[in-house]
Amino acid sequence: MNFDPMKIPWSLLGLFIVFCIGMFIRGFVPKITARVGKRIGIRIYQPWFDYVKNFSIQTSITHGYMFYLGPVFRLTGGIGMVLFMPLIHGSWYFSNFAFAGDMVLFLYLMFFGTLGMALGAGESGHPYSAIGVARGLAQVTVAEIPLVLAMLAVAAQHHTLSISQIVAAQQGGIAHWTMVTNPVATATGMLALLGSMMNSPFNVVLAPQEIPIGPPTEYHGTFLGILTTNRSIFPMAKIIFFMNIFFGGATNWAILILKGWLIYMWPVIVGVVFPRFRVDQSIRWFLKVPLLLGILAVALV
Amino acid sequence: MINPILIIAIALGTAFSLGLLKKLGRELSFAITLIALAAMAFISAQWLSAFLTYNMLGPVVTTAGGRAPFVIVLQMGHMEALFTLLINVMGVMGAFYLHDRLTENGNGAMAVLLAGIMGLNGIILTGDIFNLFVFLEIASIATAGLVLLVTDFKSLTAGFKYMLASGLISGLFLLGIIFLYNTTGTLNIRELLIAVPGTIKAGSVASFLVMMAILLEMKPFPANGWGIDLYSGAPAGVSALIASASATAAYFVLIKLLPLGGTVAYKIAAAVGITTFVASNLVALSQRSATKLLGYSSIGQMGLVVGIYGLNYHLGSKAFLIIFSLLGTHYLAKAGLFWLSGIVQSTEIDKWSALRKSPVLFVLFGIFVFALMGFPPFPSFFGKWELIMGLVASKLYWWAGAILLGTMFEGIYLFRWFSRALKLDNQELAKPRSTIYTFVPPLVFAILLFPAGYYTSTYTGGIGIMGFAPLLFIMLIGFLDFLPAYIKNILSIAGVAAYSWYLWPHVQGNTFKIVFAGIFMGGALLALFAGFYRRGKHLGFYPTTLLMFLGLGILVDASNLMELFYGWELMTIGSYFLLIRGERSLPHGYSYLLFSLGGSLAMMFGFGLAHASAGTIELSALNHIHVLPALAYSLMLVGFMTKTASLGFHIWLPGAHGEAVADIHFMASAVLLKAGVFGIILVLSGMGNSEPYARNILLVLGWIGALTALIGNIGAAFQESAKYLLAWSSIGQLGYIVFGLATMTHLGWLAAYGYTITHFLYKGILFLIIGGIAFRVGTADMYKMGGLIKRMPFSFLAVLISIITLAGIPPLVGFTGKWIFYNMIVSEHMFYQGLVVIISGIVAFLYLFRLIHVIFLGQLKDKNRRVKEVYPWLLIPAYAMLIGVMVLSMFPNTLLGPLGRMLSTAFPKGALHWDGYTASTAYGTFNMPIIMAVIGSTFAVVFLWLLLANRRAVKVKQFNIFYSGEAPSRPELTHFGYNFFAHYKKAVGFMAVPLVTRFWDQVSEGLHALAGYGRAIYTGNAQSYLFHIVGFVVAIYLITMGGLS
Amino acid sequence: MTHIALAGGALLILIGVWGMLTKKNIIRIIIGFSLFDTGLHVVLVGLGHLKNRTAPIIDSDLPREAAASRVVDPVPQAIVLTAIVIGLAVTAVLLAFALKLYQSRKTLDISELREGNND
Amino acid sequence: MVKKAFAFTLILGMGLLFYQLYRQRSTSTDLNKTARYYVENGPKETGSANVVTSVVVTYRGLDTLGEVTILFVAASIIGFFLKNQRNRKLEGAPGETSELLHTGSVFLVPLIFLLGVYVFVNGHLSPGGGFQGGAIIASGTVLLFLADPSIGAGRGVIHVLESFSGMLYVGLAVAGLFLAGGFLDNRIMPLGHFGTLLSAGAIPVIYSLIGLKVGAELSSILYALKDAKE
Repeated sequence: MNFDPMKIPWSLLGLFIVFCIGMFIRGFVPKITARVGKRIGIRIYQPWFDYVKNFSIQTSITHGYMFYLGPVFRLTGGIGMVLFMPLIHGSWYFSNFAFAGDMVLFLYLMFFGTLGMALGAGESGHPYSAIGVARGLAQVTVAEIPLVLAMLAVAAQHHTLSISQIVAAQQGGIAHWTMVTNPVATATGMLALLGSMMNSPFNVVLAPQEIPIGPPTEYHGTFLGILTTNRSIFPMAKIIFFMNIFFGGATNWAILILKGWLIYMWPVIVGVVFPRFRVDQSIRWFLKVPLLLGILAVALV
Repeated sequence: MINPILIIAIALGTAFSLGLLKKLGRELSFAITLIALAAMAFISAQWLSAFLTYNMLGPVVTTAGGRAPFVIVLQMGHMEALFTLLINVMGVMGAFYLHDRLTENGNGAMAVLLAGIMGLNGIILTGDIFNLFVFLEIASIATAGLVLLVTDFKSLTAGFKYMLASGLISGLFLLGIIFLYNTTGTLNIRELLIAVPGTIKAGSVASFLVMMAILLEMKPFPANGWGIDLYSGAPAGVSALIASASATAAYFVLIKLLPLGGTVAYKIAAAVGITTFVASNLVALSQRSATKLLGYSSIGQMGLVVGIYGLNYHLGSKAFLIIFSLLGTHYLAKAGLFWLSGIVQSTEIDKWSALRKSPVLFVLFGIFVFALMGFPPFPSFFGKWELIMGLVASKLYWWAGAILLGTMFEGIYLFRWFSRALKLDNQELAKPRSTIYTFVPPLVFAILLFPAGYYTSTYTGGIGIMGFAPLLFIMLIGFLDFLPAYIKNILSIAGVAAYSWYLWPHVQGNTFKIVFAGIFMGGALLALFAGFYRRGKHLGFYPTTLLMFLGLGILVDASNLMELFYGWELMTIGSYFLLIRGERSLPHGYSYLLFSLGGSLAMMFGFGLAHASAGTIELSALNHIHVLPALAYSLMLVGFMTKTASLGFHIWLPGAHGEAVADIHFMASAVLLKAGVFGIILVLSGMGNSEPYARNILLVLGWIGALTALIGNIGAAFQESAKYLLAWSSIGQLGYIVFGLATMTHLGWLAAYGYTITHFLYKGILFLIIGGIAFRVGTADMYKMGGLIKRMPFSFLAVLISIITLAGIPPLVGFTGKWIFYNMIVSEHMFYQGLVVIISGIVAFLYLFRLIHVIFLGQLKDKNRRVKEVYPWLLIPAYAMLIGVMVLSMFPNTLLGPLGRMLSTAFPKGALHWDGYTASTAYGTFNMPIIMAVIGSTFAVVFLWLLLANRRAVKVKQFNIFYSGEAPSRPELTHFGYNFFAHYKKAVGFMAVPLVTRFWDQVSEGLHALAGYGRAIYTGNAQSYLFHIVGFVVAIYLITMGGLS
Repeated sequence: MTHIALAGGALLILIGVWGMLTKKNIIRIIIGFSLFDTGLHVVLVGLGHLKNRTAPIIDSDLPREAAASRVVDPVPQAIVLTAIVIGLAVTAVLLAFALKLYQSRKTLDISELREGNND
Repeated sequence: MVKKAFAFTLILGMGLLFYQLYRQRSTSTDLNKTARYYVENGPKETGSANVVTSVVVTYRGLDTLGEVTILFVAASIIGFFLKNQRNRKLEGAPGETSELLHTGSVFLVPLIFLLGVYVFVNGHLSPGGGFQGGAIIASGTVLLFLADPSIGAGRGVIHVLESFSGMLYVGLAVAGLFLAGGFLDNRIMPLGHFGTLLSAGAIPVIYSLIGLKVGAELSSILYALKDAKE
């Protein structure tokens, strides 16, 4: 498959839609958690206001060129993930650049932004950013285990690593979804998702209470604007990925939004129910049930 | 031709006349003694040269004008000429060395020496068994006399024990002789040998006694306590004589008389010899006295040649070549070591570090030790090779195994000694005193080892002139060591370039060889270029570096197994000296050498099986071995895996590499480890994966690779030192490669090759830069750095790109490797091993982030505020490799295309399909230029956006951070770097428990305990030694002859 | 004669070895060695003896022609001569050692005449 | 006790070995071919009436040269080994010796020396020879020492004799290479009339040299041991 310049505007459109969905969810979810906690919570459109505010702030400081580049890396990673993800099944317009890569690309591109961000924050010299990164990395090494196993199981099941082809293989009703055809892999994958969505019990990485400052504080204004852009895109990319490989993908935007929202709610719900783990606890947890499930998943293929 | 009997006449005439010459002064007497010995040597030499020039039979010289067998005859043949030459040369050198002692003790002492050497000549020349007994007695009594050149209690007891023991032994000998005469009616050895089958019945006790006596003269285990005490108690120069001249003569007696005992004698000699070799080397393990070690080693070596003689019928025409090469090496090296022990004047091996104060002597020490251990280019290398080939070809596996085991033991203590001498502090030790008399003999013998090696190789074949010629260049560099480093650097680069020019036509057209030749030679050039950053002389660096690269070159160039092994061993020596240069490298360099040695021995056995199977040592012998194939391939793999530092054999690496400086670290990690990969590829190509045993081996190998990757990466995450971190990381990376190869699939091998090359590049960058930083900052501990991005931006950029590559993050080339792995894992259903490999890849993020963050980011320390950027000499090669990384990232097909084509011949199935820049397998696809373009343009757009929106960004000071309203002032307090992954350690620290290290420690302890038990028999009491001798005779008598009466 | 010589020689050898193996005093050990050596010489000569024969010296009683059937084997006799001298030399050197050892440690006990604990 | 038991076991083992050794010996009642050759050809070839002497000095002359060497080596060793003590010789006053011994020695020593000379000069004719003669001479030396422990005279003579006789011996041996059939060939001199003193070629000369040498070596050993006494 060759590169077609017309892909560019369509991909940008898809990206924008994903961004909007992300912005919406980022307003909606805090609202829900607040309500669960018997609080009123923010307005749903609050993220948009914040967004505008961030880009309007006049003062800006930098600690060095890596500090400057950190957010760029971050956002590039997030956007890249969306750009290589087929959003809508069967649609040439919203299949983006999925032909240039597969699940493996997606998996490793995830780290592109993380790494850049970590480095940028690192240059600020703030110890807490380094602590946060250390925690995140430690946790992700084990959270990836079930994810990788689930992916391998699915890829082996469908005889392909290509996300588009996996989606294609699941068409024709819910009975063809991986969720049904390979429930163990799906369960494994969903447990892995918990580890990367920065919700309780796995959010000690950010630890909003204990570490009230850190990257988002050192990064302010425009930098923060770039980062919040990413926070709307990056989780959505992940969610869409899960949707594509486990839940049959989406044939139109409505389904995408619905499924995306449902998947997004899974870690949120778990997060409000369960208390937070320390990093070493979460590592041990991932090495128990999710690991066993994952091994079962590949063993069953 | 000069009558050989004049050897005896000259010696005796001189000895007797010395009494009259007392008045003329001792110096003159000494000169006369030397002249006499030289004349004796000359006679032997001219006979030997005659034998070598004309293929003639040696004369039988009768005495007394009578005819054989009724008069005593002397025989001068090839062997006799050679052996007497050895003895007489040793006589000259030994006397020269003993100058001070001899002149101090007077003409009597010189006469004793002359008589002793005469006796040894007589032993060799005589054709009469009783005459032989007489000469033996002369030699032994003279030996006891020479021991007394220094009369302290030690030499007194040593001499006394020796006299008692040899008295007892020669009594047995005499008893045997007289009964032999009684049954055969002759004393002429030739007649006796003819008479043996006819007259002497099987199980003749007389011949048994003769045989026991000659075996006991070789100091067999355990009846050899007197021998060990003699070696350690005698003055150094005398021990040298005993070890070289006496032992050589005694060995000749064995050659001459063993046939008297019939076939059983050979069996006994083989068993006794090899047992002695293994046991005395084992016992020596717990020994700390240099002279005792030398004693054990001498006894062991002689045991080995005795054993080989016992087995010589199995070794065919090569038997004597093997014997001569081993005996010759022992002769030269052991004499040299004993001589050195006299110069050092301390028996404590740890005190030998004083020898470093005389670098030339130390070099000699090294030459002797490595020659003894059978490293190239010394004769014993060829001898040991032929020995193992021969034994294995004759299916004498247990014998070969025992010999290798004994060699390993010997290596343990010799290398411990050498390493400690090389590294231990010698500040407070006095410089060893050497005079012209004590200096020349070891020098001559060390130099002789080289032509001896070359000469031996002309008989074994296998190694061409290019195995030796470059060594001359390296020696030249060694002689020029007094020059400043940059001059030697230029010369070395020229040398490597010349060698590469020579190598190119040999590898052209062979992708496999091009890849490795490129890594080895390219690595050499880059490393040497980086070497320009050094000031001063950098003593000893260039010869050893070049030696290592020469070894690697020969490895690639090898057309047969022997060349391969030759290159491998050269590389081992060179790399050992490089790795042990670090400040605290002593234990690590030592364990590196031991693992290498063990690996080499295993490999040699494996090659032996290959040779036995194919009947040739061409590289094709590795294909489809059918003699014990599982063992053969496993041993070879184990051998090569000691260099790739795979799990179980990895414990040497972190320390050895972690203590090395920048350019050495680069060579050791980025280049050297690939030699193991080269070997594994060769072995696996030969093995294939069709046989059931092959599949089992591959399964194990795959798990080793995967677990190595995991353990290596987890280990790296917990290091505080950047260099140790990189070292552990190398272990992990090599684990991927081994895993890839073990899959025996197209994709697996593609990935392995890809990793081999890219690891060279990105790791090369990291080693050079991190090493350079450590050099600038003065420590490799990361938490002591921090914030260096401000001072070293170029370094940061290079490190950033290499860690992105290493981590496999798109769009750089490292991703290609990961992608291939995933495809392979899914298509081959290798989920479990694959999972471990993938997880270790993710674990790599831990240490990579730590590496770059703790060094470059965070807070800049006060003392580093003025630190300079890394030397351009290091940056330039690093950036050169960076360009390589970028090119490969953009166009991975330039690399993977040719590799794929090469692999398709071996693995036609599952190849990577290329469509333009799109690579695809049955499962996945990727198009690197598009990925690069998408990510690149996104990055550019976002960056521009940020620039636009953030024009007014102001650069702020270091401490301008939000810190609970406080202004931090001490960077140490806000730099998070120490014990970075504490939580991770808490959770998975059990993976980093050094179980393997503990295992090897316990092996070592066990061996030492065993050695301790063995040593308990050597009480130092002369009477116990007599017990051992009588017991030895009686025991062997009962075992072998008891049932025959 | 021969039997007695051989048996006696063997006995001397065994006694000598016994002495070397069990006596504490080094002088006694050397005596043991001497006995051992002497036993060897006895065996040597005894082995060369032939019944009812005389010494191999040609004189008026023993014409050359008859010698071969009337003399004993001359070879062991020649050999034993050499062996005796060698034994003498060895014993002399051993005694010299004993002397020196005694001088340096003032003891003749062999178990005390060793350096340190031998390492 | 354990040690003795061990030793006893080993002795038993050796006894067994001897038993077997003896059982395997040749019980022929004839001379073997080597001995026969010596007896039949020795007198003719060497001119020595004493066959043993012809074997010792000629046929197996190299053994004898070696054996002289051993004595020489032993003497040299003991010489330089015990040398250190020489200086202390005078410290302890030599004990008084009996007048009888002293007078007797003056009378006996020359006779003993003479006897020794007789024995080695006649070595080729009668039982005896260089070693025996040398030993007798040495016994004379012992007598001298007993009579006068502090005696130091004659050491020089002994050394000269030691070296000189040795050199001559080797010289004669080498002369055999050029003048006769080989090293140590006694026929460098005319064989003379069988059975007389001046017969057997160089044998009497060599045997005399051996006698002198042995006597000198033994005396020198005795000297060294004597001086080593405290």
